[in-house]
Amino acid sequence: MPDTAFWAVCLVVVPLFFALICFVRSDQAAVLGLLAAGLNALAALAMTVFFVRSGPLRYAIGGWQAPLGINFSIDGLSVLLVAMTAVTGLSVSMYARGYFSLRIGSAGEINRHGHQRAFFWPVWLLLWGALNGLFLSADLFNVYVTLEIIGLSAVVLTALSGKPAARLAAMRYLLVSLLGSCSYLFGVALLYRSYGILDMAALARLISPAPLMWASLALLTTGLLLKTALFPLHFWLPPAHANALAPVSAILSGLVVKASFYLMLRLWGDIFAQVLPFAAYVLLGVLGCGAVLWGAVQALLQKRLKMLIAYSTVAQLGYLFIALPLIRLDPGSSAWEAVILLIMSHACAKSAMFMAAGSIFLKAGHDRIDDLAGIKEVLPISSFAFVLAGVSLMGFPPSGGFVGKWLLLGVSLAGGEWWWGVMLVIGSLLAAGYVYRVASRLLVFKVTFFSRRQSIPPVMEWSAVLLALLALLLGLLAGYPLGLLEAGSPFPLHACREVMP
Amino acid sequence: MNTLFLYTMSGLALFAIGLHGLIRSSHLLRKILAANLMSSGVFLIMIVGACGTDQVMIDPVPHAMVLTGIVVSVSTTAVALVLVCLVQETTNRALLWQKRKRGQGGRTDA
Amino acid sequence: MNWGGLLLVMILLSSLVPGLIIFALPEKSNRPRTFLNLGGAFLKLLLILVMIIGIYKGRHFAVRWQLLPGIELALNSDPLAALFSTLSTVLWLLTTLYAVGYLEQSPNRRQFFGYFSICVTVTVGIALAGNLITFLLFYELLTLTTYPLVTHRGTREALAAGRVYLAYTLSGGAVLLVAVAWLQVLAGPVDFGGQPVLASVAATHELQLIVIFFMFIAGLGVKAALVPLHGWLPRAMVAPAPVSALLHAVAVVKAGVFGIVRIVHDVYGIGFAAGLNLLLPLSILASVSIIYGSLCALREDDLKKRLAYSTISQLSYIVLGVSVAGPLAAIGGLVHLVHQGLMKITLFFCAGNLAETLGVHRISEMNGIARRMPLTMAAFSVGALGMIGFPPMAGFVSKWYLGMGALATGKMWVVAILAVSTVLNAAYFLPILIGAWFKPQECTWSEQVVAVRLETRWMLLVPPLVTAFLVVTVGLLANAQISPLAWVKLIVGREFGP
Amino acid sequence: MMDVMGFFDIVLALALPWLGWRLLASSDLFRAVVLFISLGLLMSLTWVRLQAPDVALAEAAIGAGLTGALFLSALRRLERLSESERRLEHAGKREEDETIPPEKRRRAKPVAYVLSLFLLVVFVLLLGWSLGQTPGAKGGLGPAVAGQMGQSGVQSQVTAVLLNFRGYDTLLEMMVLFLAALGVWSLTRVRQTQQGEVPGPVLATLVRLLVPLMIIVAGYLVWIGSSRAGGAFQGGAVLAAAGVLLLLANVTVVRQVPAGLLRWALVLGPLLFLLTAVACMGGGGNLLEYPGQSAGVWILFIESATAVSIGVTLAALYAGGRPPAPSAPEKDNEEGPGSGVDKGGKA
Amino acid sequence: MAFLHGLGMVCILLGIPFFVSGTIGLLRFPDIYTRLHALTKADNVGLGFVVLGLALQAEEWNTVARLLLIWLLVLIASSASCHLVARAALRRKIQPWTRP
Repeated sequence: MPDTAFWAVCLVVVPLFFALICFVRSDQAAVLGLLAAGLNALAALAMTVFFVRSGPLRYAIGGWQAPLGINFSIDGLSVLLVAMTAVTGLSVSMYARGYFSLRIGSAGEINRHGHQRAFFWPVWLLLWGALNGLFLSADLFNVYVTLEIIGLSAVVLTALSGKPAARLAAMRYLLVSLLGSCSYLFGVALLYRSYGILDMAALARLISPAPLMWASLALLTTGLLLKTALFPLHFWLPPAHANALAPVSAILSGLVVKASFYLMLRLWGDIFAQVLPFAAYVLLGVLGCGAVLWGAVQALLQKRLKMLIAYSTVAQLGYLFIALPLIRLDPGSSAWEAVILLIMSHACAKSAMFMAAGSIFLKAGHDRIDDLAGIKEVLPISSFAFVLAGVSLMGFPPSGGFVGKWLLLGVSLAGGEWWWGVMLVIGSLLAAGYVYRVASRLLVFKVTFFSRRQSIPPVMEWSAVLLALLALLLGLLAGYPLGLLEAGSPFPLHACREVMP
Repeated sequence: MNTLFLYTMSGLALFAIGLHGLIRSSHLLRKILAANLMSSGVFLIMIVGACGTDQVMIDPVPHAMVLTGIVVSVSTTAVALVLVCLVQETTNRALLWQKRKRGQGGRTDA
Repeated sequence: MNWGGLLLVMILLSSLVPGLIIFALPEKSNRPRTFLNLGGAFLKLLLILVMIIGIYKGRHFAVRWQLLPGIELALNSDPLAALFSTLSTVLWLLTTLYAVGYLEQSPNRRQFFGYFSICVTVTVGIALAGNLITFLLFYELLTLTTYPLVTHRGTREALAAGRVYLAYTLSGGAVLLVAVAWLQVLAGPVDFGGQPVLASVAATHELQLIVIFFMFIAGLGVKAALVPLHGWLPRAMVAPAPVSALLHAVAVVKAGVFGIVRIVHDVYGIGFAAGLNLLLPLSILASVSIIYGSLCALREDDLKKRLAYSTISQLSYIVLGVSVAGPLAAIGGLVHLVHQGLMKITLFFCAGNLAETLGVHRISEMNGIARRMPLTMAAFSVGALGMIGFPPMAGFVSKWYLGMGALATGKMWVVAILAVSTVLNAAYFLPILIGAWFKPQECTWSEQVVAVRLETRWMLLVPPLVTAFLVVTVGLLANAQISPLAWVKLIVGREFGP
Repeated sequence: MMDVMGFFDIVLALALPWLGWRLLASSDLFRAVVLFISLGLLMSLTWVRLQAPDVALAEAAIGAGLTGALFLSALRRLERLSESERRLEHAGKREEDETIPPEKRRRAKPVAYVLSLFLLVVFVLLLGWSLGQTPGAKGGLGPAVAGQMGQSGVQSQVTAVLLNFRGYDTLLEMMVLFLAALGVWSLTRVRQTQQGEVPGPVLATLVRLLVPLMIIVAGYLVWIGSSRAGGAFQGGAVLAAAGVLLLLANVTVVRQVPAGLLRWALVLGPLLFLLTAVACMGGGGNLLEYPGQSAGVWILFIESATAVSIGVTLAALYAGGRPPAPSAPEKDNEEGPGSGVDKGGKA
Repeated sequence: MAFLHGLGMVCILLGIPFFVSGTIGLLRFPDIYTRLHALTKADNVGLGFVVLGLALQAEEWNTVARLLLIWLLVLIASSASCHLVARAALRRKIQPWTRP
């Protein structure tokens, strides 16, 4: 009886099952991990195919209907994000397999990287299962537990690299995630206390302005903003993403940060949309602008490549928050599609960039930007992947980033609030600044001698290039994924065609 | 001023004290203690919300949520404590933002 | 699949595919790389000829690809597109030949030729763009692909020039992006082929359209090197000669001017633009850049920098021609687009020859050089005289039509500008010629190329001679059936109606 | 009678925040941990007063007991580290943990301190007022749960919610526990403690006496869970307490537990829970939809498996690292010099 | 039945002074050993009385059995922990208090 629901359940059960098996049979962890990644990608593909045919669906776990039991609500948004996680996850897994096999091969490192590989796979699969669970679940408390798994596994993965800096960053990340989860739980508690239900859809119908509702919304939002590292609360993200192992940074920047933003979209775009005043969205938009400026300026100043990319994540997240007031400005408009496109293309591009940076780090032995001159001679494919991912981050045509920014620009100009659009354009100019700062070092400069002789396995370079190419193709093929979005989206998108003439 | 409202207020007070402690205290161990305090406060508010006014009709769902919450907080605390020991051992700095005593700057990007 | 659409896509692919293959080939495989380049160029020339014949017969080729309901990529072959794509293809063929000769032993040619062919694809893409958003897409890609060419040498000044180039072109691109998005919000997706659509929406958004127009001019002006935004062009001369020849004489700068022509002719329409009296400030801006360009050229001693400043002033002829609302001036402007391309590329080829064979960069060193390299200097003289506007050369034809157009619309000051600029052209070109031909050799040159029979490698000599010959023939056979002038009359005829 | 209980509630409700404040304000860390344990016990008393026996049991066993034990062992490790640190520095006075003089700490960010305090107070007052306003939501999902109790296969409402109505939450929560064990094992390895530390006669007899009793009590708690207060977590917590006792007494049998068996014990609970959840789908039902009337049997089976796993996991968390490698004591690889492939930039 | 209830209440009330004396001993005594001595002795006896009182008031027999089990466990636990604390104190070489 395989239908959308069956595959949705597979998407949650398969990673968790393989995580357990990987822990027990830790010597074949890599093989099992890749097998799980493949199965997961297949399940995501199958779910998308069935979803296109049968449309949105609510699946009651344990057979108990919405208010009592926990439901999966499978709609366009969740299917797209699950597909994004599957694609990015598959390529990061292939990269990780090459990354750990390379480092185990080098003498003297046997036990440290054997240990890292043995524990990377189970934790990463748990994270993946929780991500899929979060995108599919429609129950606020269930989402709390998945957020907790994501946060804790992200911390463990960050601390896996064993360097003192990574451990300190992991400590800070754990404290922030503790604070975030606690305030989120407090928000859920207050909502339950005043409305007595936990299901998102039912809640959306019951929401009415009340002092307790405002307090719970404030708590939920603070918790999620802490986890999404929006501008004033972003201090923990750069050290954590920069000091982690390369595949881990790709996962953190590409996927983990998106999970809590997805929840922000659900809360602000769907459940609390009718109740929230427009000023609240403007506040988030302004914070987004702050993030774009601060992230880009910091990225321009960074000495280390991975710190630069981490600060670029802070900036790119700013774009997503700038889109929130645009969604509110014109609910039916294509701003909703643009945000999803930006999320997907940023996930692919940022993971590809971190993977390329990881290969460069391994080859050069360091990642000081000024001394990476001419590495294209030694690592042509990874440098090309880095530049290709940079193109999508900068929002150059024909990348997904460009189409997303183009749509947001259109909505902001149509709605008369042109400053959001101008902010986007300034942001992409700054992004061009820091990407070209690195690209000019990578591609153009004279060759300097690089000490590492070991050759980078091709799987590592090609997975980065393929992901970067996907980020570009997202622009050209934007029609297909976004077509999915209309099924069961909170706003009647087909109505939006007329709005955007 | 029935007792339920009093318990809610003490839960809220616990949350506030925990939050203040988490932000202000400088020793990592103390921060984790504060985090536990915060979650206890939240659990208290949840359970008080559960028992209805007529003492008979008890809503079990918050109880289940609190049970899950307790187990989750014990697991995060365990990982946090191990991390504290590691941070103290490697960078000899139990205080997160304080420079190391012996001159060598506690650079975060070692 | 309509065959016309396939033709257009084939035209684009004919240089994109060789470019990608070149990236894949190893560095040392020179012979297959040259074969790929020249083969691609000939194929593209053939396809362009097929297209021209088609257009001549009145057929219309078009292809559309829908990205999103609001965004559609479209290519279509209207006469203006054919004009610019023919020019770029012909000159790309010659410049490839020249580049193969010029970069004989230099390092990483794979990267150079890869980006070179992708860059031409993008230029032809700009020419064939069917609507505003496709034009924007290719316009921004141009920045991306030309950056590695400008900074090809990897030296410190190359990087500094690259940074300046990026700063200008990226901010220009950003302004253009906002303008296009704003226009799309007001008037929906704008197609080039059909009737200018803005007249219908003008009543309500008068002021906004004016602001959008000047944002367009600012965005496109960067690449068209209008005066305040021209800073990057002289610095970009640090690039190797083929790059300055093709890109900074033909592809990149013409893309900007071509954009302005599109905006004035197809998006706003001449009548509507004149109605909003937008054309006067544009013509003033063009005149200022003509004069300023020529004055700066006077002061420059470095040959390539002088040619760069002369390009800045020559480009503004085209903008001037377009902004003078008469049909004759439009013919003058458009035909100058082709003629200036031919003449300027000849000059750059010769400058490259001098630099490559004798290491001569400064004009002061060029006294008596004609004895040593007579053919190159002959080509250079033809180009220079054409620039000044001597009768038999192409330059004369376009200046003649510009003058007549100005007279027809009674704009006397435009005629004065043309006269003054002709004098200034003479002022900065003639001393070079006189010095080269009649003055004795003063300083010794370092013989870098040991040439047996000819004065330098044949690959460096043939392209300038061919282009010089083209300059003369285009001038002489201006009224012939197949000359660029006739083609421009066809375009302007359709533009201004019977 | 009621006012005595009312008076007791008031004392309890005031004691909690006061203890919390004393805990954070105390200068000595050891005193803070002890206060934390007593706060945990008071909390379990509060749960009893609020008719939440399940939560009271869990709080006493896990919240106060195990978390307290974790803090104490972490404190001991920190003391040992700072002691070795001190020996290196041969600092004279026993180093208070708050070495930086208080006024330096306070001066650090006075403005931010006042601002954060002010924000906090405002937020708390606002929240307190709003909490006071809205009455409880008429029993929330309580009536819905009571209505469905018939098909839930168990009598105790909390166990029904935990393992049937919202069984998916508990499955994920088991994953959280498993993840914590994974995290602790991935971060450190248990120190090779001195083998010969004799536990002393009293502790040895205590352990021999109490551990079997604890295992029986754990079994009883898991069994009674279906009808009255109890269940997998509480049973697992008691098992964990037995495990902690064994670790404390450094009983040799704990050292010889083969690593493979330990890993399987950790994985047993979540794996069986997951497999039963999927098995339910086999019979045409949804995930975790127990077929027919056999819900009670399935729940008991899952509860016993998870109880064992929870016990082993919590004990492993207390041990604070993956088991020492039985073979030659290889170097502690965290600090292995290694060729520094992934050392940070040599900035 | 009321008589048993009354007797139970009396026993519980008898237990309270023991707890109070144990606490006073904890606060007043000079060093760790004397405090341990006071605490374990007094509290155990106090708890004995409280358990006895509750047992008298209990309705069925198994609650009585459970109460006795609780009392037995607390006895074992407090004496063992008192021993361990004292041993740890000795190991840290804390000298017992001698009259000055």
